[in-house]
Amino acid sequence: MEIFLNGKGKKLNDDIKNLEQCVDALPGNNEGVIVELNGKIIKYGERESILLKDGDKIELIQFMGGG
Amino acid sequence: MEIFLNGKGKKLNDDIKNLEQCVDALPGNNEGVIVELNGKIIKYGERESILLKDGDKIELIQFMGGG
Amino acid sequence: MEIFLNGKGKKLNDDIKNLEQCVDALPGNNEGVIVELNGKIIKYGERESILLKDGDKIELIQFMGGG
Amino acid sequence: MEIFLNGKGKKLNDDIKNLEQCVDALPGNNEGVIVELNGKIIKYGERESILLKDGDKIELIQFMGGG
Amino acid sequence: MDIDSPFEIGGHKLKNRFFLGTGKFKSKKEMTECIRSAEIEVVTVSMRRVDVEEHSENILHFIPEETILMVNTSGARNAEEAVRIARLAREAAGVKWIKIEVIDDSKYLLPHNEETVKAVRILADEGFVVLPYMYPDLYAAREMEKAGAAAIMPLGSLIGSGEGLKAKRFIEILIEESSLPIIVDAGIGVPSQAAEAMEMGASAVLANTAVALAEDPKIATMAFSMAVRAGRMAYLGNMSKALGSASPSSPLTGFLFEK
Amino acid sequence: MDIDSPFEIGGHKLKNRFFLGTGKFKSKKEMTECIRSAEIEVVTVSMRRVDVEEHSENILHFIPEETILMVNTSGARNAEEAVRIARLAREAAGVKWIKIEVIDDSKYLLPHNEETVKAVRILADEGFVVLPYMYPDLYAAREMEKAGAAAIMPLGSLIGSGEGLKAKRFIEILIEESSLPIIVDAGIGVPSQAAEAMEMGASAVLANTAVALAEDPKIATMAFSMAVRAGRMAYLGNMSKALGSASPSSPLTGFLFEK
Amino acid sequence: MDIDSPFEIGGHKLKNRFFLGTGKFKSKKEMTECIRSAEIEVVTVSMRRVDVEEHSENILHFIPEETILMVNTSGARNAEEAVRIARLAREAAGVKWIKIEVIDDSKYLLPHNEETVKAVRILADEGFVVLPYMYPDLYAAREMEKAGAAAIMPLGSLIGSGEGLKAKRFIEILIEESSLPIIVDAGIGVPSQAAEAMEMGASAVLANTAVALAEDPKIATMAFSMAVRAGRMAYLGNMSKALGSASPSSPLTGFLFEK
Amino acid sequence: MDIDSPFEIGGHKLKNRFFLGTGKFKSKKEMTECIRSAEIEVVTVSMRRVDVEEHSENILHFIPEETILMVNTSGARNAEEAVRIARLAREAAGVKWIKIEVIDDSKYLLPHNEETVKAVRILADEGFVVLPYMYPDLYAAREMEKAGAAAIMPLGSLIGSGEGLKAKRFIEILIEESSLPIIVDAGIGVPSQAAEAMEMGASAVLANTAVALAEDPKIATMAFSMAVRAGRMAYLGNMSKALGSASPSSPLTGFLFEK
Repeated sequence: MEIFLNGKGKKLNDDIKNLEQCVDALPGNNEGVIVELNGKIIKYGERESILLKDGDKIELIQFMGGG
Repeated sequence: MEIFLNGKGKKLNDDIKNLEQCVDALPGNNEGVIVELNGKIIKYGERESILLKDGDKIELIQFMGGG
Repeated sequence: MEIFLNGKGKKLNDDIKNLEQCVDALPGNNEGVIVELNGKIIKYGERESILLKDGDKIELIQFMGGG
Repeated sequence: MEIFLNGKGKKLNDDIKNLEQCVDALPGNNEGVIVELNGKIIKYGERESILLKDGDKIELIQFMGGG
Repeated sequence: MDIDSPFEIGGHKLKNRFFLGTGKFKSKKEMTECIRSAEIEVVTVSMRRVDVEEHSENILHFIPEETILMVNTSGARNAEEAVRIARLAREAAGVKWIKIEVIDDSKYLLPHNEETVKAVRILADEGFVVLPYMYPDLYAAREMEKAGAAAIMPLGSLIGSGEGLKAKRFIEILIEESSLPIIVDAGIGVPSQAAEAMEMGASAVLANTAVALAEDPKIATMAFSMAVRAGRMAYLGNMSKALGSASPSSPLTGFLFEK
Repeated sequence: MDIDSPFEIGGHKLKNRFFLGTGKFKSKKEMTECIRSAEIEVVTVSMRRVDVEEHSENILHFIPEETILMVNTSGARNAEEAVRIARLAREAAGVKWIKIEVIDDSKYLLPHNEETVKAVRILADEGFVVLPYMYPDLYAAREMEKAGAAAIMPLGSLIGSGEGLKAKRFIEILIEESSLPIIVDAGIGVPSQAAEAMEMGASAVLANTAVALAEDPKIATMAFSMAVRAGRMAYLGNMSKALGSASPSSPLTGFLFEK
Repeated sequence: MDIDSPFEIGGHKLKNRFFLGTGKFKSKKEMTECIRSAEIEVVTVSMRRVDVEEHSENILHFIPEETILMVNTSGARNAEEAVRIARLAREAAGVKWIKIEVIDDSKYLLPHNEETVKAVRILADEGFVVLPYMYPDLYAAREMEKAGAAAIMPLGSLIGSGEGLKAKRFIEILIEESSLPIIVDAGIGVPSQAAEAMEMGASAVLANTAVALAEDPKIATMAFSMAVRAGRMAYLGNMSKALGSASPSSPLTGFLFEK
Repeated sequence: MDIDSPFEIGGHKLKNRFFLGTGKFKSKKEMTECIRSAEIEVVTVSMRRVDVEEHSENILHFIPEETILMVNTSGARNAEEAVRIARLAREAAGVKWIKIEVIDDSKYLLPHNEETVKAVRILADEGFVVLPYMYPDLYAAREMEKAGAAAIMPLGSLIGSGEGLKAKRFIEILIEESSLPIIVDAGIGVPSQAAEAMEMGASAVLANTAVALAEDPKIATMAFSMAVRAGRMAYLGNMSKALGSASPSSPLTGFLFEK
């Protein structure tokens, strides 16, 4: 399956089915990250229940320093 | 007949029928004055042909110094 | 005897003979006051031993608030 | 003969005897130049009559742009 | 370098970069003399209700025919009123140049950019040459431009205050970013302030109060005209760069009395 | 109001209140053109050792005869050296006007008031018309006056810095307190600064670096001359009073669209 | 006079009138120390895309729990984007305080008032505590207030410029006219500028660059906190009145050596 | 970086860089509270003729014993009078610290540098710790140093005017060039001005009028103390560099909503 992650195309392994798996598979600590799927904010608790499909647009957002 | 001239009620003499007569009857030199009748700008040439009626609102405007 | 005290002429009582008596005779608390006699600073301890004479110029100076 | 010209030592040809000859011998147009000899200003008309001697200090000064 | 290179507004090539307001003059005759003696090319006038009890001369008779008449919409509190004034001016005297001035604040008399943009759009569409008086906000300046403004007139400081270029940093940005002529209007109290505006690259300066209330308005007009011209020359010649450190104007080296 | 009322220094009535320094010009011809085109009445020149290896034209030939020549004592580090330069100038070309400039600080090039006063005293006694370049200190200005100065020339800011009137508050005091003409010298980088000095009541302004290093010195000279004149007019007409609050230039009352 | 009288935003009583931005710090630990040592009550953070190739710590772990988190909408070019960021922040961490920052100009980074007002309206309706970063325009400030802003944050000068209060005259007007707290944000480079903003009557000051890039950010935070407090005291005590003329602090009359 | 690093004058290590004048206070008790609450280390007092008709308390009883007493020579019009006052102060109370203040101008109350230098020389020779109040002239500062001054006290602006650092450009030069501590004295009306002086690198600031005439002098003293400390920190941390151009404090790249 191929999705768009933060604007770039990305091939997912076949064992990644839902949003939670997708986020967990990323390197780095993804705690505190918020997810937009196709422009819609996804609540933390709903990630597991959302199955991904080809062409999905995922945005992963986090807090950072700013003025 | 009673009209409103520049915001104030004013009784007109009976011989004043149209807009031109009304303007000419004012003291002072009214050359260069432009007329609004009930919110509508009246062209100079049309003043004579416009008959006044009770309650008409006339605004007389002129140029003056400004920055 | 007549002296000049802070620029003004002043008659002294006959029982005032020395500088200390002169200072003590003034109204107000004269603690912290320094004395110039004829342009010369007088040490505190010497006041008693200095006899006054007619026409002496005495300046009494004190500290006050200033910036 | 060796003199100091504007702070630097300089050997003069033997045919240079007086101040006027010395100034004329310089390259460049020396019109408008004023001369100090050993710290004393020399009037224009006196240059010819002043004979140079070994060790004389000559300053040649001119006007230039300034604010 | 052509120090007299004109700038163009509404198809007119303007040489005199000092615009004059006509308010507050002690006499109309004095005003005329100011315009004539300094060869002012653009003047502003405003409109008001006739005082029906009293004779009042038509100010237009005192403005030389070749002078461009720019009518301001002074008194308007929103776009609609500004548009109405502009149309009255056109009907009354064929006026084409409008200075849009929309003020809805009776204390500081600040221009209302948003309403001003609306009026610019309507009047530019109707064929007016529109010059909005504005608060120097970059985004608003962009809107004015898109709406069809012929030039923009940011305030230097509060109207009539004589405080000069309190908004200097922000007018600089307008000058750099806008492709329209920038005419600094309001707050200019003395010639040096007008020169400073021109040195920054403004296309022109407008003043009124400082001239009309001067002891001798004719001399004041000349003073502003000259200062504007001086500032323009400095701008064209890139003179505005402070060094910030000392540098001798006379040669200090090789001098007379070295020890 | 006579905007051309001259001021007097050393028996000369001067109309042009912009004085020009002659240092740093790219060519002497250009300098001449500046003087001629703006009808400059007073110029400064300095003196230095001849470069004995090289031909150098006499700058005096490039200064119109009717122009007053003021020789500065640039390079002098004390009164004695300044006096020596003045005497050389007199011998060389009959110079009467001396700008005393004593600097003993190679970084900020600030004038040394105490030494300057001494030189003023000596040279005024010898019949020179003496104009001291000075740091704007009220007491020093009084000394200059007592010593026989014909005018005083306080710095606006550091020489050649173009920073304008950093000493403004203190020059104002000199203008108010001194009976001598005040000529602001040094630090004037753009015409608006020159106008500002004149608006304060200075009698004249001198510039050099800002003109000589301008892209077009002739235009720069004209710009300064006009700005100085504009500032003078403003001063004569008492124009310099900022109100600090908004005040309409168009009538706001009795207007059109009352609700 | 209660120099510690708090001001209220969004139901919180705030005592510390210095707000700190968290961008550009060399380390998160340093940032935490700054917040703790100066007892900062409000900090700003921003949001961005995760860098999927690299581990990055969650900045929220470095902000003390009692500190109010205000998320700015930095990066937004219009109201819609600002709203989207605000909602993300709420979902991600329950954030309630939003600093609306809409910038559509990559050179001067000026805030876009019109888009900002739109975002204020939407987010205030959704229950956010909304603090718009804005260009100091009186009419826009009124709109912000009507739209439900909890405070307004005018710029002092360009973001990150350190130029201080270039918009001073216009911020003064906001302070006088608006009933909302005014928090000066952007351009504050040194403590004296922060003190000056408070002396004018601002309710608080926000800085970031000047602290984060200081040699020692902890000391810089303390310096700003103290200066803000000092300026506040001066405001409360009506200290800001320059006399403009000399007046002795020591008695000069009746003194010692009269002649 | 040690933000509490003391500076030394006359063998004393001083930590508190805010000096307080004692004139014009409504009550002596209030003055004492100001000194105590802000832990002021140096205060100035002056001297005057006793009023022989009236009781007057000795001000020294209201100054904490550990506070350094600096007597100013206010009222002196020349060096001789200043010396006389200093000697009286020593005899009266063993005073060692003298602020030399020689003023011979009753309108602007400007210090007379030349007379001041003379007094410095005499009193330094007699073992006093001498701090001359002076007009900020580089050459005079050098003379003060040679004459034995322990520190120099240039004016920020006219005494009691509250105009702040009108002489800023010239005080900067003193700070850069002098090896003595620089204490800015006179004209400081609000805390931001005191902070600004310290940011430039002044060693300390003295104020009097602004404190004594404040609605609440105790709060004013605290405000100045904090502002002075804040400015000191900024100086030590090299914070005073304006960039002059916009620079984002939040990251603008790689952000959310790229198109």
